Amino acid sequence: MNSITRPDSLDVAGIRSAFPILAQSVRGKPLVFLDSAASAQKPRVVIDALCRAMETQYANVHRGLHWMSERTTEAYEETRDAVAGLLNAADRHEIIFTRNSTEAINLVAHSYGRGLLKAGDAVVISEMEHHSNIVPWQMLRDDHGVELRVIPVSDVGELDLDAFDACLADGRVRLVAVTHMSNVLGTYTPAGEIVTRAHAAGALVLLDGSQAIVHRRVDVQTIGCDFYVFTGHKLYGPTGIGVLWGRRGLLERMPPFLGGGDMISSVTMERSTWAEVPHKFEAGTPAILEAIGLKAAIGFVEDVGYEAIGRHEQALTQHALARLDEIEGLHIIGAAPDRGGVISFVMDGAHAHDVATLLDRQGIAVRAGHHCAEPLMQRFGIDSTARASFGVYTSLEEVDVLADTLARVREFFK
Amino acid sequence: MNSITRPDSLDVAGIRSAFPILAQSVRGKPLVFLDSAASAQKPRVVIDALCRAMETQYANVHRGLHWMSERTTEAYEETRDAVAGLLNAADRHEIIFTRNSTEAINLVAHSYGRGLLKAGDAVVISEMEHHSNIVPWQMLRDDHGVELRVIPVSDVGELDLDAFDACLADGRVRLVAVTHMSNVLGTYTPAGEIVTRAHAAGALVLLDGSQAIVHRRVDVQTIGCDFYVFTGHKLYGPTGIGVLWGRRGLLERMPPFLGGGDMISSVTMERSTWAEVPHKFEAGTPAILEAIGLKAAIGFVEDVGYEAIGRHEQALTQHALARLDEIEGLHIIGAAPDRGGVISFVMDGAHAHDVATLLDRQGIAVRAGHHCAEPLMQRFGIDSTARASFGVYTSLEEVDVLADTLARVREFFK
Amino acid sequence: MMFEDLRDLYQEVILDRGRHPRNGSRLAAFDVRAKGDNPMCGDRVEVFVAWDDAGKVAKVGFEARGCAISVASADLMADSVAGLSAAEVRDLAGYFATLARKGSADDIPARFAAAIEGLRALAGVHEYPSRVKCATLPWHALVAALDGAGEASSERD
Amino acid sequence: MMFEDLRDLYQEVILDRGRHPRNGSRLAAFDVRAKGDNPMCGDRVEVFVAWDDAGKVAKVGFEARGCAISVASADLMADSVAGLSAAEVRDLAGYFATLARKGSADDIPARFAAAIEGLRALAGVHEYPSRVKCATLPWHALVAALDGAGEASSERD
Ligand SMILES: Cc1ncc(COP(=O)(O)O)c(C=O)c1O
Ligand SMILES: Cc1ncc(COP(=O)(O)O)c(C=O)c1O
Repeated sequence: MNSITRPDSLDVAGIRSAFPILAQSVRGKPLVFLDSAASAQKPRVVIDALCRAMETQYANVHRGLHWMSERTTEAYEETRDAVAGLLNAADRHEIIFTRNSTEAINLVAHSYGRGLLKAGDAVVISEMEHHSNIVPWQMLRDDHGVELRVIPVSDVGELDLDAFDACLADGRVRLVAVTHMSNVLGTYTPAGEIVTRAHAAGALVLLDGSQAIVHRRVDVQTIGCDFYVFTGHKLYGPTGIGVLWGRRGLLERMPPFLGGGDMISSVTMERSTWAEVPHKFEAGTPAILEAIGLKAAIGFVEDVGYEAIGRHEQALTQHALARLDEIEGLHIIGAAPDRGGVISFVMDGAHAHDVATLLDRQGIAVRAGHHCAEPLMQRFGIDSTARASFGVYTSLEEVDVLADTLARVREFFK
Repeated sequence: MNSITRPDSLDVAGIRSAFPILAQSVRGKPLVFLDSAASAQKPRVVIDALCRAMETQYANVHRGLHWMSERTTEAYEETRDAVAGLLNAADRHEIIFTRNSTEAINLVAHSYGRGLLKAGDAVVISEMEHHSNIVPWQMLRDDHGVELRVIPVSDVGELDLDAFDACLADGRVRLVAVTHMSNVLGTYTPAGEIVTRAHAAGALVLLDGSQAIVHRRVDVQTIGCDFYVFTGHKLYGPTGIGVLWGRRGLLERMPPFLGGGDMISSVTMERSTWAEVPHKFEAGTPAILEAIGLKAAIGFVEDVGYEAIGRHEQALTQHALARLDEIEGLHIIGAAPDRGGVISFVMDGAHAHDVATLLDRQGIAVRAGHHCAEPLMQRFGIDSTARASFGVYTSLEEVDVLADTLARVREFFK
Repeated sequence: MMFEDLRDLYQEVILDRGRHPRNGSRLAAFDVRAKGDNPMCGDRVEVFVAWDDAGKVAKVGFEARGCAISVASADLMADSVAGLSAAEVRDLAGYFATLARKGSADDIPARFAAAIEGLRALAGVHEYPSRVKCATLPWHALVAALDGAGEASSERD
Repeated sequence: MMFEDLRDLYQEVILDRGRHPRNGSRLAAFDVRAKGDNPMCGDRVEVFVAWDDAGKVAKVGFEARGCAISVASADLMADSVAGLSAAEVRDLAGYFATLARKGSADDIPARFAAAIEGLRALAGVHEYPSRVKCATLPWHALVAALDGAGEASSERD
């Protein structure tokens, strides 16, 4: 069989030992967790940060004049600094905490979309978006009369940039909202190029970084985009916290989205006024503990380093593509040159669910279904795929276990 | 000085030992945490539930065909059952997870308010609401032409029910959204009576149970309300999770609020269809770990028992009212007969912030400010209060420490 | 053999029916029909029912996109309900749901003995909670067709 | 004494100025004014400035609802800026912000020596992060008045 095909710059064993769950077995087999694109496992530092906060330093934030509240507010606000650093944001006030990417996109669709767009304006998305970057814009279209345009995807799984230009041509597009990395194909989109073309046509750009930021350093100032969103739980952080970054001037012009405590400047029954950004967009008690956990997760990622993460991901991906390609009857969906550690495939004679169940029986966790990307499924004429996705803790050996087992799955269904 | 005035039915020492943070000292003094109405501390079982999930059993929910995802989905959905049990909901599908109370109220204001109300309909709130139950309705008023009416508060700090009847008289009120317990005055509102009058006038009732559910058993079927909201972090659970309960038929008629993954039935670029409740209202990856923590918190509360919690709260409150009343120059705001463990006061010659800072120096955490209830401050002609609030772990001795220290604070500023 | 322990789930008849369903087509003439879908995984099925003159099921056909389990389940279902009244189909659907969730179903009336025998091949799904819906989806659609509902969705919970 | 360690924060001058501010009223005639508020705690202040013929501050008055720290700070501020130009007031506001946040401020130009002396009583707030804003709020309002902004808000962070 197999072979480790590339030198690996990462101390994968060391990293694995930082993730307690990886020592579990499933159905009597060692867990091989290849579903990180759905949600990543959590390193010890994140678990500890959450526990320590609850054990030693917790109170509600922003409103307390006592020690516990002051310290907890500091910890919460330090996460804002950490995220600003992670994204190289110009200003910490540009970081808004949400529940997840989905809420971040909805915030923009409501506040920017309903607040600043007019009927007849157009929004552009693409055929490879996650439902979370489709449905909010459909709702905006249906409620608010904004036109929705779609960049098609080529056979190799890239955005069709000529078609994108055509979308932009009439100058009515005000916002382009596209993924920075496909959660199905693994394709990275040419963010800088998209921004250049969109800006030239007078449109802003929102990038859905839910997948991209897990694998690559993101510099919003270099990319030049206007909004960037990501979700904590895929970046080795807790659930319940996501991030919207937006240019400060833009955020300041946008009306608030949710109303309530913490987002106001003053309230009378007749009229309320809003706090400054980012607080204007953070109504109610925020995900305090989750922010503390997210800071630890960012620290973890920065300690490993995006350089090493990227090299490791490329090694895994190239190895996996090569190994899966050897399997007769298995077809990988998408073949973009610039792609990362998310691989979708179908198998002749076996539905993706059946493939997933057989793998699960061997302790291997992959996802099967439409991956919240039905339009992309339709584009490729399929109804589902099986998807293996890699994290910083994924080893080449695990990729081999996957490939070897898939070969047997193929036998089983032949 | 002091004296324990009542027998206490609760093993407070035992309960305190379940909260690791209570062993901390602050500024060299033992922590006396009297800010539980802002956010409660977390018992060991909640901390452990979160850690154990991250260490042994975690993946994204609902979409996985593998063991980790199936088990995590089960755990997440079990919390829905636990919440349905806690509220005595008729149907587990009536439980929707949100980030907090604030988001739950905003969900109703958007989905029910913008979806099912028309310009000219009226919504009733009260003068003792938290900003989270004011601002969303103001935004609805301003965006959607719904009239906003306000039930005034009497001098003792109760809702003026005659004025409430007057609000309802013209039959245009479609929704009454009021608190079940004031976070400033500690007053419990007469929920059953409010429901009877509102329903007779053809209006639905939303109760903001953020404070009430911490101290009293809530049975939504007995109360007869139509929506109930609460927030996990005040009920000894994690941040990042709240609950909206609504009658199933009502939820089914309401359009979705946020769009994205997990809330759809099918997506094409032309048109999407929605999943059934509750999923229709839960877009994106939910607060999975937080739900797991919330289940542990509910288990903790049920183990202690609402009976015992209520008795303990009454003992603390009566004792505190008596002790604070002895302090010359200290004035308690509100004197409703049906009230619980939240006490706001002002002190002659000392601003609430200064009071809070002096208490903090002695390790005593109270809140000072407008408590996100500016209209109520205006009603009482003040700009802020200091507020002591009690949890299941609060002891009579701590109340005495507060009272003794406040007497010295009064001296300091005299 | 690597997947020996999966033979309970993927019995020969399942693999066979999943690959080559006997009833896997739209009926040329039918009286009622309904679609079913499982939004979480994308399984879709459409079920067509023709009544006989006595008001019993004459024939069931279906079109499905889905896994071996869901296709085999639809196919075995179509066999099992021939000759039953609408009320009987509803009852049988209930017994089948129990079988799929629990692995067995008690107190099945004698008149369903033959029908349930043909469905037992699917009992193995009960060990795979997320696959139970694959097996029950066609039944949801069938009952929706009888109810005139036109659509059914396999819930997540 | 129980609160002995708070004497750094609540010096006699603070308690006195907090209770009986010398400048705590609206000016009968003023040239610019601005409001400041701290949304988190409800402190409010309105500052009024009258210029002299040379374009320097003739007098500052204020109306405040707030804690001892914020009222005392507003009152001491009013004293400290008399005779300064708008540019000097801005500079002094910067030094004061550092003093409040850090407990001391270096390299203060000699021309501010007297002014800063009067403000040092507030240096104790630096140990109480949430109270720093109480001390700086009147200064934010003053600078907003000079900028013609009309409103200032004391940020939470
Ligand atoms: C009565 C009341 N309603 C609503 C809220 C808002 O809760 P959250 O901030 O968790 O959304 C609170 C607490 O802050 C409250 O006390
Ligand atoms: C590309 C992409 N966008 C958006 C999302 C939504 O993230 P979340 O569910 O955390 O909101 C995901 C993951 O589910 C994703 O992969």
